[in-house]
Amino acid sequence: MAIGKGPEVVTTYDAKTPLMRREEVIADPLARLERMMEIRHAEQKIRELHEEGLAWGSTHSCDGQEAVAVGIAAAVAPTDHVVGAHRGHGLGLALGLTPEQLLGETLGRSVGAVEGLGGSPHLVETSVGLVFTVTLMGAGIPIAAGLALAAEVQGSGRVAVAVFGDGSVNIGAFHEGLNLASLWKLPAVFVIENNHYGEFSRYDRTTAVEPLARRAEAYDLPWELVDGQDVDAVIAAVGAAVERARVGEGPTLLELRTYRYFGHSRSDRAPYRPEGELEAWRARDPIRILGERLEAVGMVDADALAEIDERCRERIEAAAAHALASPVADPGAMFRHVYPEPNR
Amino acid sequence: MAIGKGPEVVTTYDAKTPLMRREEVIADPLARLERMMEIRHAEQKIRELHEEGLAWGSTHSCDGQEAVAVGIAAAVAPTDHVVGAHRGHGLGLALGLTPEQLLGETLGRSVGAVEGLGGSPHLVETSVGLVFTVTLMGAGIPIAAGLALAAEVQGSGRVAVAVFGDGSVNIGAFHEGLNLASLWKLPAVFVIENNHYGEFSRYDRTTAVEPLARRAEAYDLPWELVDGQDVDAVIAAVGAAVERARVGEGPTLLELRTYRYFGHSRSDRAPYRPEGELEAWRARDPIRILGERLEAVGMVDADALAEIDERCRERIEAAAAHALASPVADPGAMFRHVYPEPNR
Amino acid sequence: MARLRMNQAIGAALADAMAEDPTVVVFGEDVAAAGGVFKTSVGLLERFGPERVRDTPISEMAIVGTAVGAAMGGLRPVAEIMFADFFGVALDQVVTQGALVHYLTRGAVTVPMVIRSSVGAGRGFAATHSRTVEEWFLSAPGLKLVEVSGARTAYGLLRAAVREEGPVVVLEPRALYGTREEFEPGDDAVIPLGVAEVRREGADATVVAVGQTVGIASEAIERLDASIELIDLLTLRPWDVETVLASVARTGRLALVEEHPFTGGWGPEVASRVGQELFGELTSPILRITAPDVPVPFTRDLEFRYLPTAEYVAAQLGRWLETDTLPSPWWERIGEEV
Amino acid sequence: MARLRMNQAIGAALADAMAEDPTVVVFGEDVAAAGGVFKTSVGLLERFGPERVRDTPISEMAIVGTAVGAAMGGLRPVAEIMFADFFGVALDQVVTQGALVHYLTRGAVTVPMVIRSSVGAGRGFAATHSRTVEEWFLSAPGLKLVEVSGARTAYGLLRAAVREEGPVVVLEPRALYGTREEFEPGDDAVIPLGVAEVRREGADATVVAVGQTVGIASEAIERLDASIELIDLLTLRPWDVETVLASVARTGRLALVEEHPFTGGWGPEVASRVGQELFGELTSPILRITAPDVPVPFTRDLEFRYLPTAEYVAAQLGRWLETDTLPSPWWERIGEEV
Ligand SMILES: Cc1ncc(C[n+]2csc(CCOP(=O)(O)OP(=O)(O)O)c2C)c(N)n1
Ligand SMILES: Cc1ncc(C[n+]2csc(CCOP(=O)(O)OP(=O)(O)O)c2C)c(N)n1
Ligand SMILES: [Mg+2]
Ligand SMILES: [Mg+2]
Repeated sequence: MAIGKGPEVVTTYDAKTPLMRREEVIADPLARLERMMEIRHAEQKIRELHEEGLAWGSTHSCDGQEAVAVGIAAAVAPTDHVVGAHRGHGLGLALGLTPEQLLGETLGRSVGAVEGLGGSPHLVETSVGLVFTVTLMGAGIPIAAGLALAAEVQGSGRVAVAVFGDGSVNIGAFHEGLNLASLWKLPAVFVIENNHYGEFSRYDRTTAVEPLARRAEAYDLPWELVDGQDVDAVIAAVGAAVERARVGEGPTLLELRTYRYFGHSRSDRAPYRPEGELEAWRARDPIRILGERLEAVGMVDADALAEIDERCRERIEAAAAHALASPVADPGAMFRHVYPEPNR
Repeated sequence: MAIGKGPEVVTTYDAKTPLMRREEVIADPLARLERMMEIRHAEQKIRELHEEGLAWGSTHSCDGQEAVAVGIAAAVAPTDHVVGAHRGHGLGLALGLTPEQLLGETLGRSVGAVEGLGGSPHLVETSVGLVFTVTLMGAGIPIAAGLALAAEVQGSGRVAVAVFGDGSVNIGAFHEGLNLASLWKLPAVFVIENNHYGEFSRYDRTTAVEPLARRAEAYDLPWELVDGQDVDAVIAAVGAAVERARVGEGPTLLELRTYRYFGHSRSDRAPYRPEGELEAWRARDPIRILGERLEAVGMVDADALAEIDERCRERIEAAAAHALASPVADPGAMFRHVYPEPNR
Repeated sequence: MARLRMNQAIGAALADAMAEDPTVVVFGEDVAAAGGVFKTSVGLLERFGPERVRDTPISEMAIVGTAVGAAMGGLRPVAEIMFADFFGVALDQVVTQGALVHYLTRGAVTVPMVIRSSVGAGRGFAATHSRTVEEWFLSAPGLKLVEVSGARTAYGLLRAAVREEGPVVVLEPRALYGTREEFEPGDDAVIPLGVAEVRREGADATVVAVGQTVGIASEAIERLDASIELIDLLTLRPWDVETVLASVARTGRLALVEEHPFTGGWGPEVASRVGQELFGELTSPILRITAPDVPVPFTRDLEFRYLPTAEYVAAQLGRWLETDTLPSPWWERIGEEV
Repeated sequence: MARLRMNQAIGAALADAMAEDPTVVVFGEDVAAAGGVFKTSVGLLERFGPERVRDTPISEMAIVGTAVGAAMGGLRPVAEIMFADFFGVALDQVVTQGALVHYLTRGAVTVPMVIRSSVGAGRGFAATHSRTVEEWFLSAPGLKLVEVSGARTAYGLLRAAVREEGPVVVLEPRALYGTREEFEPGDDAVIPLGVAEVRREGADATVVAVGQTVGIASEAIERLDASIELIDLLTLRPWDVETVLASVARTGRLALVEEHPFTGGWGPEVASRVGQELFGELTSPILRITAPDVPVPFTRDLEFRYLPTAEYVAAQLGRWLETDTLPSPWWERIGEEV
């Protein structure tokens, strides 16, 4: 296997490895709720760090889209391979990345997921299958096809999952990758995270089909339109697609409808939103939906919710403090890993 | 307008300009039959020239596909813009290119369509709207969208037509170009010339949808599957699509089913064909279909057919002889037209 | 006189070009309603309307291909590729289609298109959004390539590019979008392609720079007690061989300040040519001050170590002038005092 | 000893690599059932089966992207891009994705992929199918780039490329596919990347060539009555600076024979570096014998005027050695006797 271990991570407040974090999310609805809250706090903190001038560079927050990230993480095995995209904080944390790895990367510290050399979009943690995040739109789709090809040739039983935005369905790589994956019946799942906007353009102004996932028919693939605010719906749909892939029935194209609460990136105040749209979506907040569901079956009450939320807040604060106190990589780091060591 | 006149052509045996040749094809079924025969003879002659070592380089023959070329030429106005592809001998002659221009280009003589500097795939004749031939698969599709954009912004009433093969529906440019053209409702027609093979691969082994034109639905476009061996069916379908484009109803994706009788290029003996396939298609020869139709209504008889055929043979022989007797461009030619002259 | 940020100057150039010529159209990702992610086309949609100012899907191949076709059809499209790294998915339409149409139609069809794109490091966009990639275009017959170095040259070169009959790629250092320069927009501000600008005169050495390194080199020169001529190349294809040769013939020394990594880019091109033409006439080896051969690192300290800073450029120039030998680049001295 | 055509040697290298390592897979357009349009993979499908040898659709982006992913997942894909010009639609996957994965995962993920592609003029494929485009890859951190020059080097370098842990682009001059060379395939024939080969020794001048110009230069040198050292660079990134510098330090003269047009390509890179390192030690200016800065013309006479021929190379080298000044290229003497 070409994929080795990720960098060793020094954790402060708890010793949970990415894999342990992932297993919780797979096993436990409460852990999923907690992870969604953790993501929300992380995004909030990252905004603050930028406002305070402590973080720099481009960053893309996913507040509002937590159920997509956590649902995928719960439905996919840690041994499967996931290729993410630029708006990946939530997916990273959901898959198991530690808050230090995320905050550290955002702050450009060597404690970050990729030593601060990649920046906020470049989150990787191979121990839980987050093998790459791709920042050119759609480019991860054929890469996921290739990961699926490897799984198929090796008979590893792995599934490859590509997660990308609604804006990424009009790029050549989407077309070429889906056609190839379908022809070769590869064990892959393609997930459109439709948060309604690609930068400042609503998806229906840039894509000549509705829903987006209907494009699957052009590649003779099954598809499904899914409520991306309901983590259980996400788990069901992604889980079914993963299962199909695993048993050799080939790829599926899923469209998870969700919404981003903030702008495309830091500087964007989202003036292009129609009035009331944000409020309507906030009314379907994924954390609230799951929280109420768990309350209804008696798994949590208001106090417990507040407690979990506070724990997440503290965890993120601690991670940020830890990252801020951590060193920046030395200049020599930029020369390391440009080329791998020869193996024979 | 940025598109000027093509190079002056010295004709030998008759003084027909490309535009006159085109007008015949538009007006007269007999002229269409004759043009199809001319194309067949041209391809035959080009093969001979290669066998005799008089021609060099890559070349792609379209025997069997004549009804597609001539049908498009008849349905599209000479003022419309057509972007062809590498297998363009038939389309070129059908649109009005003279046999000297084709043979000259194939033989690399300065009498060729582009002075012998482009070679057999690069046929251009702006006086009849053949504005470019694109040799990277699918690259002509967004270019045609651009031509259509120009028509729309200028209000010129022109339509842009891209013609490309079945193998060219899996490349990114197809996807991006069709989506954009649909969104902008551009006056364009996209024609898949499905001759069953992209190089040595049958289309159903490389494309995960059937028929190919169904991909139109992924772009919310109308589509039609057409008998490409019946020139009248081609005219009807292309004509309707051109009309839709011209009145502002946007693009159409057409799939014309046809077959190439010879290999992909010179060296290909087409061992990949299933037994009997070629014979089955030869039984639906487009020249025979039209010939019989015109015979049935009394427009020609066997003698007349033989006469037309002989006339075409002679015309092609004369054009080849003329081209062979013509000079090769001087070395200075490769420096000309790399950059245009400044205009202000 | 106007004091404009570079992104405003670009917007002004686009507006003036559109006002001058009704065939000029502008399109790209979020260039219309939002005025561009770098605010380089603010107000164009309102002023010139949705026929001429258009948002596109995220489809770089279609963006450039549509520009090629629109230009063939008689428009003068100015299309935007948001980050030049994205040409990796659309290069074909620039160099293999657009740039060859005039040649392959023997002059019958022209492609007066402009593709603008942002380049370079210094803004925390990390490895995949920070390269300059001029080498993708430098060798392309039929294409012209310019790189602007501030508000004034951005305005002047863009106006000239729109008036060209053939395709032009305009690279804009994104780190400069927010920087201001004073100049008078209008026809007199048009800067012809192919002509370099001598930014300051000097007798002891010639420094050639491009894009954001022009400002960096200028600052570096100011720190030095030497008479140095600074040339802003502006056009990379075809570059102004005459101006550079004339200067170096006089000064006897040539240094290049490049944002590109040491291997490739415009630097070797200029160094190789000058070395050939002025063989035996140079008093010291040609100095290339460049970025190292690594992907652009994200974290701020490292990104500004990666980029040649004024301080570093001054130090390298100083050592070179003093010794007439090549100082080693900083990355060969990691661990030592820099 | 085997006497193989270059395309057969490539097929043999692929077969030996696949036999050696079960993770090697091969895919591309018509590489499986048909054995490749240039017959470089004949028999692989029959021998290794449809899991490991696959035909793809015409989808260059997917071909390279799938190779990137497959390599990340533990295979060693060898993908084919039929003509290097087609990288214009897939460059992103090579230089911005594949080449950066190892860096951006801090070594956690490797991309041991090989992308083979045919390059160059001389076969009548005309403007859009005849370039060498090495400049698209030369500057890409994380990537290695080789260009083979015949059957033996094609075999040896391809075997080495497959064993690399990182991505390698292998360029194959298509004009050489049918040419034969005698050599013994097998492990001993593997040629390490990064090492140039001295093809003949000489004292008066060093000639560096790449790809099909190696043979052309060799033939030219035979026509001359001078002691000329000929180096086949083989690897373009990273190129073998030491071997070239050692040779030129001895001979005092450097000429490059390039298929690429004068502007760009590997030539300026080598010329610039040697000029820097051996400043003051050269007895004549560095000669670059190249193609002109135009698209590749189709008609045979012009295509072989475009390409440097042995005759032309000999004439240029001869003039240069005689006068120690640069002879002008043929295109500056059109009209005069050449
Ligand atoms: C090929 C390419 N084109 C353009 C961009 C610039 N860009 C970065 S994010 C983005 C919007 C993506 O929208 P979407 O896919 O919906 O993802 P979201 O940001 O909504 O998560 C764009 C256009 C890019 N990174 N890659
Ligand atoms: C982007 C690209 N990839 C590959 C090729 C090589 N190539 C030339 S023709 C051809 C087959 C095209 O098939 P199709 O589109 O069906 O056209 P046909 O040859 O059948 O007319 C291929 C793969 C190319 N020219 N461009
Ligand atoms: Mg989105
Ligand atoms: Mg076909």
